[in-house]
Amino acid sequence: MYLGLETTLGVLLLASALIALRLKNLLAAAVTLSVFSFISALIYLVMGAVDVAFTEAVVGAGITGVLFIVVLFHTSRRSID
Amino acid sequence: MEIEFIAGHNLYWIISLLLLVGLYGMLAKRNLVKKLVGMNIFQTSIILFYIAVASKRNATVPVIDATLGSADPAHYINPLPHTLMLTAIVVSVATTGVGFALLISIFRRYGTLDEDTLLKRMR
Amino acid sequence: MRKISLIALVLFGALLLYASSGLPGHGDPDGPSHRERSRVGSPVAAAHYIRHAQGDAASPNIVTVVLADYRGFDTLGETIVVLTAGLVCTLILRRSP
Amino acid sequence: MTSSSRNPILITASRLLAPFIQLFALYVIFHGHFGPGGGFQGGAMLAASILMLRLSVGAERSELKFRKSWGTPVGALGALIFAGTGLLTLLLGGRFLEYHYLPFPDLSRADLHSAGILLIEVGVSLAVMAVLVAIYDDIMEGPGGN
Repeated sequence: MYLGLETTLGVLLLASALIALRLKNLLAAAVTLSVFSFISALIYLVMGAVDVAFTEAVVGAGITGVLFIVVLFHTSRRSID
Repeated sequence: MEIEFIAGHNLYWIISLLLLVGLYGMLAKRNLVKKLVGMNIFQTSIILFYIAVASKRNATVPVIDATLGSADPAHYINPLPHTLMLTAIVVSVATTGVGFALLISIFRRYGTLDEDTLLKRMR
Repeated sequence: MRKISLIALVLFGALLLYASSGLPGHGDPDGPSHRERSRVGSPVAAAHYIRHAQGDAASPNIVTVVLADYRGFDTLGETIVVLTAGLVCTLILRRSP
Repeated sequence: MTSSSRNPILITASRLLAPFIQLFALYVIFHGHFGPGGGFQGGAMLAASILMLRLSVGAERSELKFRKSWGTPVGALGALIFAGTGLLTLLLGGRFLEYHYLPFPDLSRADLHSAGILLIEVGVSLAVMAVLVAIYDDIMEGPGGN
């Protein structure tokens, strides 16, 4: 189908995963994880899984991001690595 | 290594690399929140693998179209991995919530989320 | 990062890349899970679901029918897992210190 | 972390948006037979709307929509609707979750299956919504919290 589009989005997904792991500011890492979820929802949509893309967009980008940020406000926001 | 093989398998290589990135985050990072980020990446790579296996060329989304009918299964993408992964995503966010609860409990008791400091203070 | 975990990571990655070369190509319509009959002749579930979903449950969305009708017991288990996760959160965080 | 913001734009916008999000979530739940959607997505959207209210207008006023003590009971009620549908078909002579034994008259076999799927989606959405909101409330309100 759209093999070129899938590969491009996959490279973007890898890049956002690496950025989320490398950032020392944990709040920025949580937001980058939301970006990661949105890109993975796009890949599911390109592959034709509409239900899974819908769930990932609602759950991964909405609720997981909110939970991450609330947890960071209750604990520490900096990481040393 | 012909071009068809690369075009058919490059997505699997990307998914393998993504799984390795998640595993690296869980093994090498010392902050526990970073470990949870790595676990999320790991889960996403596995879900992505299932959806990649389910996809089918020249087929449409698994909602029955009246003009296509349901006579020929070659017109629709395989719906079974979609079902399994749909529940897996919701279960994964619930289990991530359990991880957050453990994290907050650890922070209240020991005052840190760094793994080495935590192991020192637990001794 | 310790050296042994790095070695294990590299070996695991090599194993994954080697194993993925045996998979059918991405989007191949003749893959094992897309066929009508498996290699030993038994019917494959996905083709049966696509053929019979609308006639069995009067709903065009095959994913919903498989989720709640053909595999409803599976979904009951998943719901109970989600409920258990919520209960575990309550038990961990609202326990009196 | 302050539990409510003082910004009037945020408060007004979120209070204005929340009913529409909930309406769309109900549409997603009940239209799941014909398009993408279903209990899991609709429940997660309901939870997201309530979390938005919790974050913007504060815990006290958003408790008018969903109380903090309702998390576990509503989640258990959702799982009970699911299991109760299965037990009802079991009592009426069928097997577990065999929907065409449901006691709705004048419906064909396929329509009975459709009705059974709808009951189950409602149960799943209640359970998912209650559990996701309960996880947020537990994180915010544990002992020794703010």
